[in-house]
Amino acid sequence: MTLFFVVTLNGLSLAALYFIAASGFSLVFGVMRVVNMAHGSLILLGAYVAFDIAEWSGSWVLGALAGSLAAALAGVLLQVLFFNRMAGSKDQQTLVSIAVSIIAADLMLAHWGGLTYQLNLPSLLEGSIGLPLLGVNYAKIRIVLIVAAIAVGVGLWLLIAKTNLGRLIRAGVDDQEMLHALGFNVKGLFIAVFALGGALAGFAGVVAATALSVAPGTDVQFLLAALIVVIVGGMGSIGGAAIGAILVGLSEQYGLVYAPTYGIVFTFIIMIGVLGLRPQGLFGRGDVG
Amino acid sequence: MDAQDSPVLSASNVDLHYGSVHILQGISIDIGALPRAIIGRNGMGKTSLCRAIMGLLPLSGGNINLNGVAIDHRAPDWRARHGLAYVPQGRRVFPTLTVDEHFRIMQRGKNQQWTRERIYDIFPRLAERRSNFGNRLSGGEQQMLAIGRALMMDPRLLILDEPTEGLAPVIVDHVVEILQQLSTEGIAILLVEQNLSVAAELADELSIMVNGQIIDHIPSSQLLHDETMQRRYLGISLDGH
Amino acid sequence: MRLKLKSSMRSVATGIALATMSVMPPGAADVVKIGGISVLEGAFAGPGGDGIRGIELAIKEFGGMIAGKKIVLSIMSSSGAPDTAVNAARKLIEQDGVDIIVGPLSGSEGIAIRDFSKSNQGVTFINGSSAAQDATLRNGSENFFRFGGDGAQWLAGLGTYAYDTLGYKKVAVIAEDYSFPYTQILGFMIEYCRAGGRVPNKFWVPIGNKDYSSIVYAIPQDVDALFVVLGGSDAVNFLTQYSRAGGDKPIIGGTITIDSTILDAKGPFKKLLIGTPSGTPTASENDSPEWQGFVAQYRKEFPDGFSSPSIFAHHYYMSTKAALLGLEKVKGDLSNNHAAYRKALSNLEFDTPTGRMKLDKNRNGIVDVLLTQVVDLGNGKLGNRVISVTKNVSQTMGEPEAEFLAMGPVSRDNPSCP
Amino acid sequence: MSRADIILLASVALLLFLLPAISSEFFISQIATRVLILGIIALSLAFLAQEIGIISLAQVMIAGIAGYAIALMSQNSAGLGVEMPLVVAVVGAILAAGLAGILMGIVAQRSTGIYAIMITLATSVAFTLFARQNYQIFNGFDGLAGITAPTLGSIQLSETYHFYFLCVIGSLAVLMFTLYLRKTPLGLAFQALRDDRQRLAALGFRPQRTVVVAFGLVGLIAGVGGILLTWFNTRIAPTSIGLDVTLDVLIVAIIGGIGHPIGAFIGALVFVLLETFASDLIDRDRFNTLIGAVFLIVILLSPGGLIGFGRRVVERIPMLQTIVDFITRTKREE
Repeated sequence: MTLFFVVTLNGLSLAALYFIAASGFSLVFGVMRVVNMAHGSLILLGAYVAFDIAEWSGSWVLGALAGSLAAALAGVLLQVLFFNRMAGSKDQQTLVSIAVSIIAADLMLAHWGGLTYQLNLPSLLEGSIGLPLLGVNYAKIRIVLIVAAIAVGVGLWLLIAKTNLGRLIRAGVDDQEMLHALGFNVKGLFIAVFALGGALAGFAGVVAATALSVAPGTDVQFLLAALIVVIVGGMGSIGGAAIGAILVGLSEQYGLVYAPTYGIVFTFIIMIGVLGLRPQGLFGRGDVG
Repeated sequence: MDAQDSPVLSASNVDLHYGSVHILQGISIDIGALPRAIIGRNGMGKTSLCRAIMGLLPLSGGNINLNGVAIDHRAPDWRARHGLAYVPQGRRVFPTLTVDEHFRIMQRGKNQQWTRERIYDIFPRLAERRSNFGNRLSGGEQQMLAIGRALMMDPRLLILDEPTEGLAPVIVDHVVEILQQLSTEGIAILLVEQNLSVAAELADELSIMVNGQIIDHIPSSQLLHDETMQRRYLGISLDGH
Repeated sequence: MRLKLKSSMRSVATGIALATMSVMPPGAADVVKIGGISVLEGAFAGPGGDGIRGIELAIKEFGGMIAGKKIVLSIMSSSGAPDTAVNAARKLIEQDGVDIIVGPLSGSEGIAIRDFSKSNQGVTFINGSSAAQDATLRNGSENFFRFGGDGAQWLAGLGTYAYDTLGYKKVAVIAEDYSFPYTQILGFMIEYCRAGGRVPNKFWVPIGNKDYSSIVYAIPQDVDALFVVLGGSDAVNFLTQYSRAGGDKPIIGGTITIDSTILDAKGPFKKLLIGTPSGTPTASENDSPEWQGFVAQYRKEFPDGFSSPSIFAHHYYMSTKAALLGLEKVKGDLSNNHAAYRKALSNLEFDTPTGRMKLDKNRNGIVDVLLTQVVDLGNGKLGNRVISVTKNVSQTMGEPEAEFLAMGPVSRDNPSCP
Repeated sequence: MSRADIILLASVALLLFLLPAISSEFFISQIATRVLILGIIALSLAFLAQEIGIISLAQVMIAGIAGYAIALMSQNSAGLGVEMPLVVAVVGAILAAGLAGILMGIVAQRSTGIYAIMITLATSVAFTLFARQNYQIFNGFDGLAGITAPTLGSIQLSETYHFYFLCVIGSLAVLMFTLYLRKTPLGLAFQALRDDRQRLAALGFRPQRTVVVAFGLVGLIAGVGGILLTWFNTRIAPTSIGLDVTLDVLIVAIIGGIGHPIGAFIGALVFVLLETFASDLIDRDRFNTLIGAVFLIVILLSPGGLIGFGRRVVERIPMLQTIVDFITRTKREE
């Protein structure tokens, strides 16, 4: 029984990581209707830059800031160089992002090599704490992961629901042209959205590099996780992404322990099941074409 | 146009193409202190003219001046920040924003003449519905919201595209009242309408638009009482729409 | 040979069609063409790139010439998947016209190339670092040679050491679920079980899994140590999570778990590896002058390489060197479907950085294996210290061949001693 | 089929049959043959996308099911499955792919847009992972090897040129099949489905059933590709049908454009040439950058894929336009 609870906790903390990875992806999709397949590249870039800066400055916090900032800048570049120029064609934007992700993976390999990178934990988060009742030790970082995901989720919700930027983002989704005619620079707004999505991706990379590690291939791995999470939950819904992440995280960890051989298939079966019954995902709006 | 009036907006020889269709053909119009109304049937180019003035459609010829300065190369947001406010056909309020949020995004600072409070004063109905989302409002409420958010730009010129379309008569009267009041407060108004009586109530002279051209300017009182002329120019009667 | 004639007859047309693409060095008679296959993209790009360094090192050692002919090298990347390795080989053979192929990198690729070699008698295949047992043991191919031995051989001595010297009576296995770890686990268990050790649990982790946190808690408390056969970021993640959850069992590593491709990785997990015993032909702290000379050469040529050549660099180097030594022996004579050349390779005996090398009758290397332990070299650098050497490890791990074969092919459940 | 299509097909057939006379063995086996196989699989994706407006990332998996089926019904290295007579094995494998297509269609019948892409992708990944983990049927990660194209009488189909001609025949067959299908009432129902699901229902078709039928039919096409692919590689493994192959096929279909069935093969040609020669054109370490850059350029310059690009070129060159006009005029006379 203890094992079951710990595995559940592991599933939730993995879900937390997936949620952070998926939140930026979902935000960009929700606002811009762009399926940004280069999201995984932004995650990996954030992790690499964070490592370099943390190594140079000796500070995890500086590294995390730099990683998020670098990914935000890359997100802005994507929007300015490509997506902005082809606003009409969603399919084309998706394809461009695939091409960009191929190039980005190769260039990052050229610069950072094929090695595995792991970020030093801030000493505050090192080690484990005893879990009451269960009598086992549990890694602090994984508890922090859950807290961080909740913070990101609540922060995003507050941003969208309560701030002026959030209102403008919603207005921009509703009627871009009208917002333009009311005196707002819509291009700038969308650049801000991409910067935010990129920063979230970069932060996800930092978290992944701290809790686990990153290497070539991490980009595809997290892109796939983000895709599944967001699709199961419903594109563009932050709450949906949270539910999707929990489903995926739990199924992965239960599968690993209780059905090691075929457990890895479960996640995808869940996804097929959800989409078969609810084609727009659990919390998706039906207007996605 | 009165002689002492230096126009807020002046369009001369405006041409506009959509694909190979020549939508606006050499339109010239000046808008000064007195409200101007353009009437015409559907598909005559009225909405295109509004959008062209707002910068939402590119001109293929002619030019538009705002306060004597050419604005042809300016983007819609620049024009909005420099005195043009647009109340589009169909209202186009934001469905996922509440009434209050519509006004909040339009807040800029202390020097704003039109504040949230002032809008709620002239549209008390909106104050009651301040936390309703845009898609949960009646047509009349949406129209007030659209006018209100436009006013928050502190415009020199308000461009209204069929603001009374689909509204109950009592609401129509209210809208007209508000527009008259705004005009007396010094806001220039360009009204595009199919509803002859509304246009006539607001403006002394009506410009008639047919097939992308303004073919005549007729005093309102004259057109209101001449059914033959109404049918000839507009194919409409007083009872309107 | 019909194949070759046809292709030269058509080469004019090809030259026009593919003018910008085809590589046609002048004076084709005076060159010997070697193709290299390794993984240059994705998760294996680090190891794969080091393999290519090994090839280049060997060619450089011969001054780019062999038996009076210029060596022309063509490289193709595979993705680590069998099909892509075969396609890479086809391209090297049919387009670049190579005579010899060195590669591939990973287990299943090796088996695919072995199969492919059977229908390509005009070319000689020399394995890179692929280490699945069956590539040579069962169903071998006359023109497929593997000088580096397989993954089981690399762990010779480890099982006995774990039971006798370290006194571990029970060990749990954590490994990725495919053929290379199967082979390594056989190499460990064949000795360990015979010595009296028990392996009650094997935790097979699906390829691509990155979060080991739940495996960590599923490991029973009554084992004495963990035998971990994970590479790259998988090893990093497992060790980190095990330690952060408060796990304190000693670790025994698979060959790739303690390879320089991991020891050079960046991050705090590295201290968790210190003290880990394992087996490998390549250990950074091997004092033999042959190895030290090799390391010096490697460092000089590739300052941006690993701090010590990885097993991939070494194996590709050794295989390329074997290919060239064989050519030297037959004076570059590759006539008659390489008949003389292959005979020379089969009988080749030469010194490598990791000891004297020769092949068994299945064309599989009989290798010297080092029992090693990860040590802290200071400045955040890790290395492998040599505990002992097992000379002349055969593919059957010293067992009679018939008995060894009777155990059946390796799998998740074979061998077993719960 | 329209006359324009017949003229096009005949010239393509002529070109393909004459190709061995003017190109190297390498070009035939490594370029042309692979182009045709990849083209067939991409065609099953492109056809579905064009006719019913759904992008299915399950087509590689469906090809793989045919591949596994033919492997299990032939002699293979793992000794799994039951050896069957050739005809049974081939027909069985194609039908297995058709059945897999129907099942995929049933699962995805209500999905459109990005969600259709994702449900097919999930199914494909699930199958691939299952095959990788299962040793009893699929022989796990290593898959099934030693599967050679059969010998018909004295003709050894595994020989480079014979196999090439087999692929040419297969390609022409699926091309004719798709061109024919477009003109049938079913094909028209597909297009109605793409344009407006509601209207299709008003016409008396059941939209979801039409989706299932379409998936089944393109499953047959993918099945042909899958058998050829397995014979070509002489093996099938989970990595042969994995995520990167799936994305490759998507890219091929996109480069080709989805305007005409032939586009899939043009896309495949560009892709295979790039993939094969990128490492010769550029410092070998950075070949993926080159591949990505070319895709990027193709996408940015020609939204309709190379077929769309071709159309625009034709419009610019009067002589070509005259020829096209001539052909399309004859089409109108039919």
